[in-house]
Amino acid sequence: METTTEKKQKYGMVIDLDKCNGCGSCAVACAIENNVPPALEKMNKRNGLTWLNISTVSNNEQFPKSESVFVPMFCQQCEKETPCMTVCPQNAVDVDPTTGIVGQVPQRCLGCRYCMTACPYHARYFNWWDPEWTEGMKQQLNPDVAPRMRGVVEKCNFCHGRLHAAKQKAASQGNREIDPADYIPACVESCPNKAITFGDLNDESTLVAQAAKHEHSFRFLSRLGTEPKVYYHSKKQWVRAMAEKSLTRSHQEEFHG
Amino acid sequence: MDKYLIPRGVQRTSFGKFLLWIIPWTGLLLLGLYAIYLCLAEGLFHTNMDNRFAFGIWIFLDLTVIALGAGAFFTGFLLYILRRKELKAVINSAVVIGLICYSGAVLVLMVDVGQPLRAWFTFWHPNTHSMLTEVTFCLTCYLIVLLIEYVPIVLKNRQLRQIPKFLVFEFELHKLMPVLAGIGTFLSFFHQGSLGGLFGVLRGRPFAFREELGIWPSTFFLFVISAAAAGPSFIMLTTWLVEKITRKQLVKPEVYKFLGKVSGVMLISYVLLKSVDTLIWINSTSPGNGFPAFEFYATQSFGTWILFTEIVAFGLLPALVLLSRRLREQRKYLFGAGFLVCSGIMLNRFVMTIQTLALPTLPFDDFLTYAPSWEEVATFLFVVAYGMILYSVTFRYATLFPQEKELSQLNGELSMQEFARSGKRTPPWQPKFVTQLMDKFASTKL
Amino acid sequence: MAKTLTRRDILKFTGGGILGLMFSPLPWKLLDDSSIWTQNWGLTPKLAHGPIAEQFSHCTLCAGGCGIKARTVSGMPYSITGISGHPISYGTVCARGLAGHHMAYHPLRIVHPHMFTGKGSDSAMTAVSLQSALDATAQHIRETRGSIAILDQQPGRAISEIYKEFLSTLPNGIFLSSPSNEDATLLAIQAMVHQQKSSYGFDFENADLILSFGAPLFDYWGTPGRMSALRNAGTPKIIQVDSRYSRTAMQSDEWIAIQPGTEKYLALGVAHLFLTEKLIPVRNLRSAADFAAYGKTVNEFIPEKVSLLTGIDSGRVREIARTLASSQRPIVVSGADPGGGPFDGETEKAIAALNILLGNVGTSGGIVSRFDIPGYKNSSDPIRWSSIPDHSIGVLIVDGADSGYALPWSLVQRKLIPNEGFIVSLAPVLNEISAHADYLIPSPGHLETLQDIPTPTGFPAGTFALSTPLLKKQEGTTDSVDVIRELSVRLNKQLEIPTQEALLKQKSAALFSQKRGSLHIPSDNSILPIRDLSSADDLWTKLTEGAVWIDELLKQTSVKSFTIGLAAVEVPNPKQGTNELPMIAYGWRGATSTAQISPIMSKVFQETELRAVNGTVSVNPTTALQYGLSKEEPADLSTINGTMKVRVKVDPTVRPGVIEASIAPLPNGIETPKHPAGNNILNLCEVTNDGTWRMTTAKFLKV
Amino acid sequence: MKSKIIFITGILFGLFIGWYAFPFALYRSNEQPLQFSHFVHTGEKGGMACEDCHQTNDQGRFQGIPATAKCAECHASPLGETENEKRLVDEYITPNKEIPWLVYSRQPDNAFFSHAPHVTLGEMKCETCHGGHGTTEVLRPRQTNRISGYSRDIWGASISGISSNSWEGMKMDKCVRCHGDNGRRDGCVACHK
Repeated sequence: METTTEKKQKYGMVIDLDKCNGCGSCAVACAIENNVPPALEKMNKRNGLTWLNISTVSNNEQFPKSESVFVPMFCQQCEKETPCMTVCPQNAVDVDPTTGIVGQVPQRCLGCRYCMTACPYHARYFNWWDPEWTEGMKQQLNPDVAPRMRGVVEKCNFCHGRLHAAKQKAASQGNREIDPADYIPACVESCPNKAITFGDLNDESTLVAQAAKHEHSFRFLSRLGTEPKVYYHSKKQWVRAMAEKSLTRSHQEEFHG
Repeated sequence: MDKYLIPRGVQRTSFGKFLLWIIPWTGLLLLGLYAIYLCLAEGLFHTNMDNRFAFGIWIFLDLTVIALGAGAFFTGFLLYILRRKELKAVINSAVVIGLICYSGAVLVLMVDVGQPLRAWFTFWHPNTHSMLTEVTFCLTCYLIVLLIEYVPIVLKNRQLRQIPKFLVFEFELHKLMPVLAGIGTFLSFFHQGSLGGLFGVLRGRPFAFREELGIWPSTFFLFVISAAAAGPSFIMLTTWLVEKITRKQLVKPEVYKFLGKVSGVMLISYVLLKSVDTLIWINSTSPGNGFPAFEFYATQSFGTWILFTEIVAFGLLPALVLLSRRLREQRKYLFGAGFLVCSGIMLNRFVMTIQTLALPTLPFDDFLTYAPSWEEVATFLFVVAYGMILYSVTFRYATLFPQEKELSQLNGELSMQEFARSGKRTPPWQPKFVTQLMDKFASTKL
Repeated sequence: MAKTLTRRDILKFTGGGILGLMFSPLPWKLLDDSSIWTQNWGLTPKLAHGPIAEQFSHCTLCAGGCGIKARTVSGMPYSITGISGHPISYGTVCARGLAGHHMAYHPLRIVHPHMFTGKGSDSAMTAVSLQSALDATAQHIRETRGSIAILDQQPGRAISEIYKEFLSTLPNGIFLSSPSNEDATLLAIQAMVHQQKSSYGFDFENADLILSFGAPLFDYWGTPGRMSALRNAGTPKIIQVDSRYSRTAMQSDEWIAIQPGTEKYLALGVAHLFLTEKLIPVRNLRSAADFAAYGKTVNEFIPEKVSLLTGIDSGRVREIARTLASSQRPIVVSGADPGGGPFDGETEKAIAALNILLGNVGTSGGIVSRFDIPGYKNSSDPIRWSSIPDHSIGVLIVDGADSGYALPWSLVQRKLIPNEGFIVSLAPVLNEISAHADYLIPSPGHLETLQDIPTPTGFPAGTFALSTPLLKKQEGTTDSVDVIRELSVRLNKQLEIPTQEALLKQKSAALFSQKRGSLHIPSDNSILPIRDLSSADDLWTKLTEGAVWIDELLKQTSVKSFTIGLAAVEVPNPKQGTNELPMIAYGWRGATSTAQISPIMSKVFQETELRAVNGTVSVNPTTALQYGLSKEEPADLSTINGTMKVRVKVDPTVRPGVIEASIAPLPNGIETPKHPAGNNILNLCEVTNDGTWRMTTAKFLKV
Repeated sequence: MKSKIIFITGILFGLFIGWYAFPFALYRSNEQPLQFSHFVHTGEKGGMACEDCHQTNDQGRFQGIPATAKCAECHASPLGETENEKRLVDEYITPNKEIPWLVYSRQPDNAFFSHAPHVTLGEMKCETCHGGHGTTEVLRPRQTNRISGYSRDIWGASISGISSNSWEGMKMDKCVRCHGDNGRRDGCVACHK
């Protein structure tokens, strides 16, 4: 299998915050696609398992000028000096050289959680509990994604199981390149407002590559120099300003929690 | 009833009293064991850590304990490598404390990780770029070194010495000591440093991130030096504490002064470097990442006072005290300063771990708070109890402070004939060659 | 050579043995295997191996009836997505639908008939035989001399007709359905239209302006996909009159924040401007038989007064009126939040009347009439709970479907004969209503049985589709239609009730005979005219394979005669000096606490605080300050229906002096499924005589 | 002298345990539900190729062991008079039940392996990984590792785990080596799901 012919992809996303109305379809689709277990009673925003977390961010104006946007936050697939990868003591995290996807191998992970402290996006989740499903729901797990065990870290990997499927479909037809239509992450697929664009950032022709270049597109904490591959987009000036703010409001003035 | 085990020529309390002292610690030990069981068997939801506060009190205290345990390697270094004889008086105690600190830390880490059964994978598939890998390797190796260093102390026990083979073994080990000290120093240098590097490399945590000097972030070196400063102080304090508890004089005053001086010298250099580092961070590193440093101190709970306390109150102040001969002479200043140094280390490790995690990174993050669960506290208390017991037992049955005998004699705690008996090195039942060996041993230059 | 083995020898031997083992694979193999064991130990479930396939069906979790595509592993669905190009749902499924396949295995799923002793949260369940459950029910129907009601959660289905047929054989059988918010406007208009002959829908696709009075257009209104598609298309322009910063308000082109409960005044105010400023052709007004009375009613609502009542600047009111009048094809929609329930009758009329004034009834781009669906007795007569006398129902049978709308228990309760009301639930899971039942005869759950999907609310053309089962029907569950047959037999009624499949086959046959409309085939996303089909069976197979039938559009004829029936509207003077605040109960269609949702929805309610769980109230910072509330500690919220501990959320988007209370499912963990009839905001809501519960006032008690 | 002998015997005993006895303790033997001869089908008698029964579907998913329906294509009624074929028809084909085969080469859930890229793109022969399995006369019992639950074939027949045969052992290092030799640069997730 010579690889020289193989093109290097750089998968990325652009999320149009103006189109997101926080319906939650992406979060649910993500959990189902990736066999993320449902919450136990004691789980909450801080210790729960969601590969795709959504925060409500307010413009802190007074009623009726007050507005808010929903900001979906998940693994931003950092390209350079990927913080979580460099710190993992036993190579459970790596950046796939052919896709740019930051992979996490829970079966290798020892659960030291160093990567979680390293991630500025809080996009990594630890299995504080043993996963639980009802007997019936266990039969309904996605066969393309391995369920994780207690005590390991997991995170978004752009629905890598779907990339596997797309790859083997292409391969069986004798192609090395997948059909982009075959590889669409669950969140993108499920968004009713088509707020998320996904694709290869290296390929200038793709919508995502163009959207990423738009003047209203931005990335969170891009100044850390880790080159995240998830872009956000908003016409609203205050939203872009918020994204640029270096640090949070002190918690007197913070409302959503 | 355990007289025959207690070293000759020293006073120990009655076995009953000793038991009374041990029992409460044992209770604590059992409580800790239960907490550990819960965390291992049922999962880490027993802790109050969460996805944002992924490190908690365990990591913080591990870092502290390991810094305080640094006394072992640093004293060893001074004694065996730089040949500072006066430290012979505390080296044994230092080793035991080191052993306790390190074994305790490793134990807590094993509870802290989600899959302890897979912890050894780090040796099988190490990621050489990770500071944690460095830490894991050095910690494990150094723990082994400490164990080896601990053996002769045990073997010094009066009964064990009866077995000739042990005696030979112990003697051989003693010749090994400088080598071990060397290895220990080398290993400690790296893991103390890597522990600092652990946070210095966190590009995603601008509060902790530091520029690199060579291949390591500046915190690497700061941790080494601060540990070297805290170690002696901690030995000083513990020894003094043991003296208070046992109501005995265990080491000569100059030992304390020397320890104090060493601590002072290391500390002042630390304070200088730390200040330089902080200035660089405030003026270049942090703003370079787009985070004006002052914003980190915006929240009430972690204001700039914390920075001041760390550098001035717990750094500069004790350093000056320890460096001034006049103040060093006076015990209250000496130990006061020692106490400040240890608190300083503790605060510094707290800032690196807890504060780093409490601070938000995303523009819409909240400032986080965290309080450990009882299981977390109990697990750490387990280490404390275990340390107390191990130290007490070793103190009772082995010679932790070689000067004790002589001093107790000077202080007239022993009757003449007791001293005479203890002075006689060859009991009638002792084989001839043992005596020769021991003479040889006494004459060997260390 | 000594014959005896000494201890020493044994040591030697063992030593040698160990050395030998060291030079064998044993230690390394054991290490390898044990490490493998730690990597996939038994505490995590094993994945299924088997052929992967795709199946098409339709969602029954609410009246939307979206088309769904399921991926299955050896026949078991493991993921649900939309069907691209689907003419009803436009490839979209809501969050709840995405997790629909879990519902059959919900922790609170019940698969055998049960009897409940004791009511509410302290009721005990005992399994009983189907026979005894049916006998008991029949017995009660006889005893209460047939004063029986059936609460149909999704009216308009084939089973609904069976229900009605069955009820008609009983002296006083009452057909009920949970109040739907979405067709409120249509029902109001149907009531106004003279000699109405057909059902109506909204022709949003050809409209250029929607003035929505609190309709959750972008929060799964109608079919979620339809509204999203419009949103992405950018037309029509949407003005949202909403007392909350709802999902729709957030996404609409213009949000007009209005004081809760004053919507009708705005509507009347706009009408007033239509007349006084001659913004509309007079003939439109004249088309109303009672225009004189109506004119008098609106007369007093001058913009200034409206502004005073609604808190909307009078200039803004004028703007709205002018924008409406000046746009080509405007539609005015009401039908507020599914949690808060419909507006009161007056408000509905006032809002619906605007459409009549704008003359858009029976015109494309407005409110369009549509063909009746072949085979269905089209009787979409509005069910007004107010028309049913209190304490009149002896036996209540609650259909098992999910309405998707909230229904306060107190509303049901006041219609029951006190202490004698006998309730039978056909719900597949233990939900808010079934938790009050005496008997539970579980019907097959979502995707477990064949179901028909009637036209979703407000759709401009009639549609028909089937929900083909993707899951094996579980032992012990009984189709509702079979329950009714059994009952009619026990009550020896002469009724010919077919099986579910036969019933639906009839419908499909009727559809085929009409030769009208066309099919959408999901597998290749193609459109196939009915007349091209070879046989009725052919149609049936296609339908069972997930095809959906869409009717032709009816040639519109503008309707020209109405009776608005809006006599004088009096304005109550606001209560002075009470610390009571208006409480807006809000929900999300499909997840309004009366329904159960998949445990995986915790990703929306619990692990992300995207939607507030039941028992969460949001207040403006100023309000919080005023009442000493903070998001840290809970508060006691009290209405005339009782008091409940609530989580307080401080949110600047909430109107000062107003409480927003979430009607979502109760917080639950998969390992501890709670009895649904617990503390529930919905039960705090004050139900008025006309069967609505929008206007509740509540106050915080000092904690 | 004597003690030396004892020591040596100790060593020999240890070696015996580790090399010979250990595998018997480690693996549990499970008989296949039905006997099947690949040889009869693939030999000149049957003349079939592997892919006649083991196919990938349109999605490129390898179907693994064929479903009973596949067998029924030829064996709707017995062709010969062997006991096994009779059982096949009576117990599985007629009642249309699937045969609960025990898979020799089943990988764990966290491993992703697809035949398509290896066979179609990589042009690898079945024998490279499955050896002579296609020509075996009988189905040997599957040996299940008591600790890991894996089939013995994953580690390889020889307990030492060392073998020159490309088809012996299906552990990760083997995949990694082959990928490396073919100049592939993959991340973990390329083969882990």
